[in-house]
Amino acid sequence: MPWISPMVEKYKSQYGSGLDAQTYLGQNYFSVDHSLIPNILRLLRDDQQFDYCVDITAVHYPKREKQFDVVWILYSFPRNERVRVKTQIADGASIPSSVSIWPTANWLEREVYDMFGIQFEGHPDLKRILLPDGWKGYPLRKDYGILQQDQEWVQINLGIESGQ
Amino acid sequence: MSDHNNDSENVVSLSHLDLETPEKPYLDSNELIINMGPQHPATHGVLRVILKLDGEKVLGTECVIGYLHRGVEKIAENRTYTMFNPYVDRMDYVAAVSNGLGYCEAVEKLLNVEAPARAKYIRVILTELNRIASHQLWLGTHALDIGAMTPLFYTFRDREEILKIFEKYCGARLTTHAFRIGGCQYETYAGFEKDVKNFLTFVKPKIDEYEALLTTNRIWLERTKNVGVISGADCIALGVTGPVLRASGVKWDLRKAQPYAAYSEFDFEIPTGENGDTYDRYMVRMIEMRQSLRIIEQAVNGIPEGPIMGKVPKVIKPPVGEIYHSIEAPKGELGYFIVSDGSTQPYRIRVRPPSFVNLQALDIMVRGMLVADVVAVIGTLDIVLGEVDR
Amino acid sequence: MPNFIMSYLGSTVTPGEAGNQFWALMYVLIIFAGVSVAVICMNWIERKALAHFQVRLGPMRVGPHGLLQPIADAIKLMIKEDIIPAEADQFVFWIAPMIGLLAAFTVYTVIPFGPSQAVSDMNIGILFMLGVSSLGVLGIVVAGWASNSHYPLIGALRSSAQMVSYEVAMGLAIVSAILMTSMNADGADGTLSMIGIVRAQQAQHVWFLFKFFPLGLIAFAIFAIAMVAETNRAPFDLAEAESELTAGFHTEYSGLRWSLFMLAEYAAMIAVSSIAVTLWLGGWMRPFPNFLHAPAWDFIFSLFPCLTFAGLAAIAFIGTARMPSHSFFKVQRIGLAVFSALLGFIALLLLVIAIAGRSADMSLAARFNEGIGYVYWFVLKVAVFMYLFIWYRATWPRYRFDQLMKIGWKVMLPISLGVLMLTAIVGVLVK
Amino acid sequence: MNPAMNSAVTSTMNAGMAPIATPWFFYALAGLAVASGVAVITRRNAVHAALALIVTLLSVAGLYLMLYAPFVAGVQIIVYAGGIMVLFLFVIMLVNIERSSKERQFNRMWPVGLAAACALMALFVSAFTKGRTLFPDRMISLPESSNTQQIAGMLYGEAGRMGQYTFAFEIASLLLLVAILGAVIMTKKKI
Repeated sequence: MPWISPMVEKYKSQYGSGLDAQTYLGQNYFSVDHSLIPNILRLLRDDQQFDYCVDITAVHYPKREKQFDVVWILYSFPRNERVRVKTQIADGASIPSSVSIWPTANWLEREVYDMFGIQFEGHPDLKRILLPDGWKGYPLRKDYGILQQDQEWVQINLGIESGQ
Repeated sequence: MSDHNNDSENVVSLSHLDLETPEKPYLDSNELIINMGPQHPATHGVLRVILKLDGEKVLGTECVIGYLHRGVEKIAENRTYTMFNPYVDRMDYVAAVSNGLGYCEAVEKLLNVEAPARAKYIRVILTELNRIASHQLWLGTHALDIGAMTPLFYTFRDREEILKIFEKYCGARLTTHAFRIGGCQYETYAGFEKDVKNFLTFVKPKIDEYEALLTTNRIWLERTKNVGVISGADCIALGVTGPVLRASGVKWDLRKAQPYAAYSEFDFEIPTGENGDTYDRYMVRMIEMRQSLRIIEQAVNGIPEGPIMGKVPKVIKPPVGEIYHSIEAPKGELGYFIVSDGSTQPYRIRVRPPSFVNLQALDIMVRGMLVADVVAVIGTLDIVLGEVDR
Repeated sequence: MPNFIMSYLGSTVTPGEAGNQFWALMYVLIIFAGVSVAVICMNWIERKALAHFQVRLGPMRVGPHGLLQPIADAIKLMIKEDIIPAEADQFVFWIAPMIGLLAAFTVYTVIPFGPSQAVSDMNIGILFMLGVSSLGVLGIVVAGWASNSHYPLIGALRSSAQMVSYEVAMGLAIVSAILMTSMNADGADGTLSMIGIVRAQQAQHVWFLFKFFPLGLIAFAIFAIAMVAETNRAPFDLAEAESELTAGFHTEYSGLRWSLFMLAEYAAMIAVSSIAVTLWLGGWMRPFPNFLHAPAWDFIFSLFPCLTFAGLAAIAFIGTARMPSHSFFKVQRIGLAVFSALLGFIALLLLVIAIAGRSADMSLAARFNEGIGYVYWFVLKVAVFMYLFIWYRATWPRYRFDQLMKIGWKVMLPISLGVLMLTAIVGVLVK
Repeated sequence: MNPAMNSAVTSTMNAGMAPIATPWFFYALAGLAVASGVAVITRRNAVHAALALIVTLLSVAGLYLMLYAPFVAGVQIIVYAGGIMVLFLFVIMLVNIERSSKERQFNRMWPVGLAAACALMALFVSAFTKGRTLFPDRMISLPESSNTQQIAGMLYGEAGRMGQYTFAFEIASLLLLVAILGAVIMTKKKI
C-alpha cells in the first residue's frame, strides 16, 4: 500500500515521477529510478539521519526488461527506523557506487558484483570477493544452474576433470 | 586463485576516514608482504589476510575470503521454506540457534503469524544460552591467541554444560535446528527447567573465574589496552554491529531497540565501553554473558504454559512480497531479506552476516599496529568464517 | 687405583681444582646424565602440572599416569625423519643445535651442588656462566638463518634481540649480588667464584635475598624476570609465538635435531635457576643453618631427603591402590607398584644414612649424609624455580615484542643500575 | 715457547694453581686459532666466516686462560663471542647477502693490499727469527692475588689513591657513549 508521511511528501514534490513510496507489512520502502540513486541516498543519510547502511543486495527478475532490483536497506540510529530503497536496472547497466556515502558499501557492493555482475561506478576496487578471481559466470542469477560450475577454471586450477 | 596477483597493491582504501599515512621514514626499509595464510592457527577458520608490513608495523591489510563459500543463498532458491531451515544453522555454526531464530521469525513475519508465548520463552532461553556458549568459545580462542592457554580449557569445560542441555532438548549439540516456522518443534523435556537452573548456579562463579584470571592480569591489560581502537562513528560508517559497536560507546542492541521474541518482557542492561579498544570489547562481552544469565533466569521462572506451535499451514506458501527482519546475534545484527513470489520456494533470501561486515573494519583497526596485534584484533572481532563466506 | 678413587672422597676441594682429572670426568658424566634425567622428568612434570592447571589429566596412557610418556617422546623423536630444508645451509643447519646445547651444558661445570660437589670451581665462576650463556644466542641466530625461510628468520631475530637485551639486566643484577659478597664482616675480598659466593652467604649468616632487605629482593626479582626472558619461556616466549610466527627459529627442525633444541632449552632453564639459587638463596645451605644450630636440628634437617622420597613412594602407592582392578590396568598397576617400591627403598636407604651419619666424626656415612644434604637442598630450591616456570606458562599471556623490549631496556636496566648503586652505598655505610 | 720457559712455569706453581699450561694445550689452541682465522678469510658464505671468527675468539680466550688471566678470558667470551658476533650475524642476516655478493669488485686497490701484506709478513719473520733477544727470558711472575683484583687495582686504584689508568678508562667510556648516541640518531625512525 502507498506509504504516506511528511518525508515522502517532501521527496515526492522534489522528484515527482522518479520516486514512489510503498509500505508492506509495516516496512516502508522507496522504489526509485536509477538516475536518482547517488543523491537520494545522500539526502537520506544527511537530512533524514539514515547513517547506517545495513545491507546492499540485488534480486534478479529475468523476465522483466530491467532485470535487476538493487536494494539498499538503511537504518537511522537517532530515529530507530528502517527504510529500503529499491531501484531497477537493466542487465549490463552500471550504477553509481555508494561507497563514498557509507564505507560499509565497499564489500557489500563487491559481493553484489560477484554474485550478479552488476557494475558499480566509482567503487575503489571492484573485484570478486567470495569466488576466485578468474571465475566466469555470476552464480546468483536465475539462469545460472544450481549444479553449474566454471569447468574451465576448475580444470586449470584444480587439475581435476570437473567439480561435480 | 592462481592468477590472483599476490602483491595486490590496491589495499582497501577508506580514504574518507582521513587516516594519516605514516610519514616517510629516514631509511627506506623494505616493505614485507606477508600472507597470514588460509592455514593459520589464529585466523579462526579459512581466512587469508595479506599484510603489508614495514618491519613489524602493519601498513595495510587485505582480506581474501571465500574459501568456505557454499552458496547458501543459491541453495535457498531451490528449497522450500521448511527445507531451508537446517542450512541456516550451518552459516554461523557457533551461534546456530540464533540463526534459526532469525530465519523462523522472518518467515513468520512474512506469513503474518505470531509464535505462541511459550514458544517465544523457549526460544529466548535457548538463544541466550547459545549467546553465552558463543562468547565462551570466543574468550577461549581469543585468550589463546594472545598467549594465555588456561582460559581455553575453563571456557570449553563450561560450554559443555550448555551443549548437554541442547542435546537433551533437540538431539544436536552445535547445529541444533531447534525451531520451526511458527514455534518450536519439541516440548521441553522433563528436567529442562531444573537443568537450566542448575546451569545458572554452576556457571556464575565460573565467569568470575575467567575474570579473575584475565581482567586484572597485567600482561593481558598490556596486550589489549589501546589495541585495535575504532571510534563509534567509524563503526556506524562501516556498518559494524554487536559487541564491537557497543564497546565503541554506541548503546544499541536490537533486543532493546527493536525487541523481538519476548525480549520486551525481560529487563537487562546493555553494556558499553568508552574507547573501543580490545579491552573494552572483552569487558562488554563478559558483562553480556552475565546479562544473558539474568534473562535466562527471568525466562525460566516466568515460562507460561500453552501450545508451542502457532497456526501455520502444512505447506507454507507466503503471499507475494518482501520483508527484512534482523535479530541480535552474538556477533552483531543478523538480518534476513526474504523476497517471496507466492510459491512454496523463496524467490530470493539475502542473509546479512554480522561477521562479514565486521571483518571489513579489520583494516582500520590494525593500521599502525604490530603483527601480534593483528592476531589479537581478529580474535576480538569474533568472526566465524562460515558466516563470512556463506 | 683404589686410593686414587678414595683420595677424592676426603678432599674438601672440587675435583677440577684438585687437578683430579678422573673425578672431574666422573662429575661431568654424573652431571650430564643427571641433567638429562632432570630434563626428562621436567618434561613429564610440565605436561602433567600444566594439564592439572587446565582442568585436564595430561598424558595418562603411556605407562602409569603417563610416566613413560617422556621416554616414548624421546624414542619417537629419534625415529622421526630428520628433514633438512631444500637450499638450507647444511653445515650451519647441523651446527646450530650443537651450539645451543654446548652453551646450555657448559654452564654446569661451574654450578656448585655442594662445597666440593662441582666439576671445578673457577675463580671467575659467574663471569664464565654469563659468557657461555651469551653463546646460546648464537645457536638460535644461526638456526634461524640456516632454515632459509621467512618465519624462522624473524623468529631468530626476535629471540636473539630479546636474549641480548635481557642479558644486560641479568648481568647487572648479578653484579649487585657479587658486590654483597665483599661485604662480609672480616673484610675479606669479594669473589666471583660460585662456591665463594655461597661461602660468603654462609659467613654473613644471611641469604643475599634478605641482605639489606629491599635491595637483595629487588636484585633477585630482576634476575628472576630476566632469566625467564633469557630462556624464551612463558610470558616472554616470543620466539615460539605459535599464533604469529608458527614456531619461531626451530620451525624447520624435526626429529632428533628438534629435540636437541628442547634439551638445550630445558637445560638452560635448570642452569639459570640454579644460578639464581646459588647467588640469592644460599646454594646448598639448609634453611636456618645458624639460627637452629643444635645437632638435633641438624638431624631433623638431614631427615628431609628421606621424608621427601617416602612421601613420593606413598603417593605412588596410593596411585596403585586406586587404580581400577580391570585386566587392562594389570601392567600399569605392576609398573606403578614397582616404581613405588623403588622410591620406598631409596627413602629407606636415606634414612639409614641419616641415622648412621648422625655423629659428627669424619666417618664415611657422616660425610655421605652431609653430601646428600647439600645436593638435596640445592635441587629442592631449583625445583621450586622449575615449578614457577610452569606456573608462569599456565597463567600469563604473551608479551608483544615491543613491550618486551621496552621492559627490558626502560624498566629492568634502570632498576638494576639503581639497586647496584644503592647496594654499594649501603655497603660502604654499613662497613 | 721453548722447554726452559715451560719448566720455569711448572716449578713456581703454588699449591692453589693447577697446572693448565701443558704445552700441547697451547699448540692445540694456537693451531685452532690460526686455522679458523684462515677459514674466516677463505669462506665464501658470510655466516660460515662469522662462525669461524667465533671459533678464533674462543680459542684466544682459551689462551688467556693459560696465561692465568681468567677475567680477561671471561670478558673476551662475553663481549666478543657473545655480544659483537651476535651483532655481526644480525647484520649479515638483515643485509641479504645475495645482492651484495653479486656486485662487481668495486675497488681496484689490490696492489696496495699486497704491499701491506708483505710488510706484515716481514715483521713476523723478523720477530720470529730474533726471538730471544726481543723478548728477554723473564720468569713469569705468578700473580699473587687473583687476576680480577689486579685489573681493578690498576683501573680504579687501591686504598684510596687513583689508579694509573682511571682517567683514561673514563674517557674511553665517554667515547663509546658518543658512538652509541650517534648510532641512535642516525637510525632514528618513528617507531
